Order: sequence, then structure tokens, then C-alpha cells
Amino acid sequence: MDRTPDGHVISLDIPSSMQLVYVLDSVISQILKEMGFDDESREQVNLAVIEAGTNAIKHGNKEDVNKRARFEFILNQDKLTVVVQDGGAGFDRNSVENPLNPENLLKSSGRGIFLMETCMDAVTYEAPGTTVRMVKYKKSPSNKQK
Amino acid sequence: MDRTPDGHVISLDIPSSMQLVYVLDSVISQILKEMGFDDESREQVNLAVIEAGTNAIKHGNKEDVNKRARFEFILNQDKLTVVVQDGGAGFDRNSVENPLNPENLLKSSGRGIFLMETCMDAVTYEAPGTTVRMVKYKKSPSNKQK
Amino acid sequence: MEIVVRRRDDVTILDVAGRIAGSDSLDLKRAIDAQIEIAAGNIAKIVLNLERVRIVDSFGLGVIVAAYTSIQRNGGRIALLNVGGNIKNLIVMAKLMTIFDRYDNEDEAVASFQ
Amino acid sequence: MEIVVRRRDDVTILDVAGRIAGSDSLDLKRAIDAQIEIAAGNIAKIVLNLERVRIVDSFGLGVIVAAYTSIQRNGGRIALLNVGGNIKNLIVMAKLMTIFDRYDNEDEAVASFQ
Ligand SMILES: Nc1ncnc2c1ncn2[C@@H]1O[C@H](COP(=O)(O)OP(=O)(O)O)[C@@H](O)[C@H]1O
Ligand SMILES: Nc1ncnc2c1ncn2[C@@H]1O[C@H](COP(=O)(O)OP(=O)(O)O)[C@@H](O)[C@H]1O
Repeated sequence: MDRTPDGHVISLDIPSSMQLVYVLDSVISQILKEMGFDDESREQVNLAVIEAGTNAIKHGNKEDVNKRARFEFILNQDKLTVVVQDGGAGFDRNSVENPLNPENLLKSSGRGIFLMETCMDAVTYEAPGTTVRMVKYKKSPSNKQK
Repeated sequence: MDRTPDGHVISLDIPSSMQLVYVLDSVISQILKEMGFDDESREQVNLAVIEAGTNAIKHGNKEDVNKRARFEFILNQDKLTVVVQDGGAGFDRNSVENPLNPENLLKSSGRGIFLMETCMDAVTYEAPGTTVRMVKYKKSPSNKQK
Repeated sequence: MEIVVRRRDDVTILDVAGRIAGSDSLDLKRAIDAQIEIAAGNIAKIVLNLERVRIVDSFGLGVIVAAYTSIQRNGGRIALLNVGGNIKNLIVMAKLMTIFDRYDNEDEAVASFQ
Repeated sequence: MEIVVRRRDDVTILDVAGRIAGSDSLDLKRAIDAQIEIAAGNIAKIVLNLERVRIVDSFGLGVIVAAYTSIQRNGGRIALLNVGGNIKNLIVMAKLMTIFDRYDNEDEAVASFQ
């Protein structure tokens, strides 16, 4: 969609309160709509961004409203990159349990990172785990990444 | 509405392209909704914020995408404050013509600042005119500011 | 913005829906310029039906004013139909009541050109 | 989130509409806890109708799983009705197909308790 300028960065910065996640929701929804992602991709990216934002606010900043959760949306013709950063202690992705293991199936939590990784095309964690970078490609005839 | 945390600051930062104003629109709309402003106030603040954002992008940053337009939304129980900042040369509010003067009525521009000042409860410009601060109070029995 | 162009006798009615704001407003400018073109020296008689317009900003207001002046300059006339809510407030605030003829009934708006 | 509680024979049907996401999901948790309470030692027979649910996140998925385990623990049973679209995808992805009984027809879901 040629209304998407290439490489533009939109930044959003909120205090770490779950009450403010609606702002994140409205920004990502609107960006996905304007970039012309299909419905399924929009649901997926929306979910992944909310999961990452929730982790930054809850696990990273422990809902301390004096700490900020920072979001960068990098808009390209063929993809959207979302970078989520918190002011917490970080964590090690590899020590997170796999929610698909039979012994974890009945747990009531632990599926956020799994959903992020399932819904996005690429998810990387920057040491020490306070920053997560997620990429979603647009599906189009000229773009077979996914 | 007690879902509004007091004094929280939400920051949004976008490249100076009018194509990206939709993000500003979605953020301010959602904040107004969640803060529980009435319909009329929502239309007014929405209009004022878009006018201020347009001025920052067009007049301030001259649509240079390398310059950023910065928005701060300060949420209080009784009011919303919006600070809009650009990276331009600034301007002098007092030298802007009054669009209500008979000789200006038929001009096709020059009504943005007028609408901002009409729609908000307070509008102030910080020298050198690259920052505008606007306040809207909530109407409620216990709050007679407006 | 959606614009439907209708004719009643020699009067052109533009039914506008959506927002007359930002660059969207240019669609309205183009539609009105086209009508002035079509009139080609004859008197352009235009009714702008704003019933389904939800949002107007300063840019959109400017486009409506510019339409007024350019139709006027070409010897035509524009009337506004169904100006309500927020838009009415804006027109009142911007002191534009005096320049526009406004109607709340399509028959009256069309008849005003006869 | 909106939850309507209906009874058919000794089966309780919860018609959920909206989002089972974030803290909204706690409404569903409370509604299910209330049903377990009401059953008071008897077998809770619950059908969760997700037909009008648009969004589920990891928290919501966790609430549904927690409902399953706590009803199970109390000797009852929960069945899912009209699981479609995005939610079905999530349940498949999270490998939860095996733990839940799912139906696309209310009569069948209710009959499964007899
Ligand atoms: N931004 C973060 N900062 C610190 N720890 C995190 C962060 N994100 C995730 N974690 C850790 O990873 C675990 C798994 O996260 P997730 O898969 O989202 O499930 P859940 O949030 O339900 O626990 C969390 O319980 C937490 O310990
Ligand atoms: N952020 C800004 N930076 C520089 N100049 C500005 C800014 N905002 C407004 N102005 C000046 O004030 C004038 C009036 O602005 P406004 O009332 O919004 O009308 P318009 O945008 O239609 O010209 C502009 O034409 C511009 O010269």
C-alpha cells in the first residue's frame, strides 16, 4: 500500500499501568489498518503486541507507574517492526518453559511469549531481555517471506 | 471516572508526515473515550489536537520527515492537558490574524489556532512558539471550571 | 469522503458523507471545481448536502469557503443543506453564517435557485 | 465482556460476548466460580458458548484453562460451544484441543451431559 511511508518510526511511551494498554491497542490497530495488513495478520500482530506490552508492564516494570514502557513501530512497505522496551531486570528467553509440554498444558499462565512467537514472523530478545523486537511481513504476490 | 490514573503522561512521537496523523487521531480519540469526556468535548478536543498536530507538522516542521512532532497527553481526574511540540522556527501568536475580522472571513485558511482556542479551555504558547499547551476540563457537578 | 452528484432541474446536489477534514477535503474541492467547469460560463447552481458529514476541520471549512468564493466569482451560487451538530457550531463560531444560505429542506434549497 | 447465564435442564450455559482478554477475563472467572459455588458439591455441568467472543489473549486462554481445572477438581465438567475463528486457532496452537470437549451445536453440547 503506497500510503505507507518507508522506514518511518512512530514512538509511544506510557507509564506502566495496565489501565493504559488501551492506548497501545488503538495505536497498533490503526497502524495495521493503514498499512493494509489482511484481517488475520492484524489479529495476530495485535495479539502479539498486547502480549509484549503486558509483559513489559507486568513482568518488566512490575506495574510501577514511575517506570515507562516504550514502543517503537517501524513502518516499511513490506513489513512492520515493533520494538518493546521496559525498565526492568530483564529475563532469559531460554529459561522460559514451553507451554506445549504436556505437564504445562493445564497451567493458567505462561503462553504470552509462545503466542508472540507464533503470531509474528520473527521475535528476538536483546540482552538482558528488557527489549523484544518483533517483525511481521505483509503477504503479497511480490512478497513470499511468509 | 476513576479508571483515569492521576497525572499519567502518555508520549507519542511521529515523523512529520501528514500521512501519519491517523495515529494521533486514534490516540486522542481513545484517551478521550477512556477518560469519560462527553461527546461534545470529545469532538472539540479531537479537533483542537488535530489542528495543533497539523500546524506542528506543516508550519513548524514543514513536512520534513526527519523532524519529529511530539505529543504529550497528561491525564488527570478532572482534566486532560495536551502539549504539542515541533522542531521548527516557532511563531508569534500575536501576529496571527483574527479569522473573524470581516476582511478575513472569505480566506480559505487561518482558522486553525482560532478553532484550538475556541475548543479548549486554555491554550498557551511557549516561546519561541514551537510548543503549544492546551487544557480541557471535564464537565461534572464537582467541577465548574467550564 | 463519499460524494454523490445528483441533478434536480438545473440544480446540482452534492450529497457528501464522511469527513471534510485534512487532505480528504480536496475531493470536495475537485467535485465543486468540476461542476464549475461543467457549467462552463453558465450559472452554476449548487446545493451542498452535509447531512451525512460528521467531521469538519479548519482545512475543510476553508475548502467550503473557497467553494463559495470561486462559485461566486463564476457568477454561480452555492447553498448549504442540512448543516447540523458540530458543523453548525463551527460555522457559527467562525462567523460564516452571514455568507452562506442554509436550508434544512431539499425542496426549499432547490426552489431558492428559481 | 457480557455474560448471559441460562439453564437448560441441569446444564448451565454461559453465553459470552466481547473479549476474553486482560483483566476483562476475570468476569468470566467470577461467573464460573459462582456456578461451582451454586452447584455446591453437586456436579457442575457447564457449557461455555464462545460464539460471540471476538478476542482471546494468553490471559483469557489461561482463565478458560483454569475454569476447566477447577470444575474438574469439583467433579463437574465444562464443554465449549461454537469455538471459531481466531479462538479456535489459539486453542489449536496452544495444543488445548485434547483437554476440551467442543461442540458446534447447542443441543449436542447439552445432550453430552446426560
Ligand atoms: N519483559 C519481561 N521482563 C521480565 N521477565 C519477563 C518479561 N517478559 C516475560 N518475562 C518472563 O517470562 C515468563 C513467561 O512470560 P509469558 O510467556 O508472557 O507468560 P506469562 O506472562 O503468562 O507468565 C514470565 O512469567 C516472566 O517471568
Ligand atoms: N507550530 C507552528 N510553527 C510555526 N508557525 C505556526 C505554527 N502554528 C501556526 N503557525 C503560524 O500561524 C498561522 C496561522 O495558523 P492557523 O490558525 O492554524 O491557520 P492555517 O494553518 O490555516 O494557516 C500559520 O499560517 C503559521 O504561519
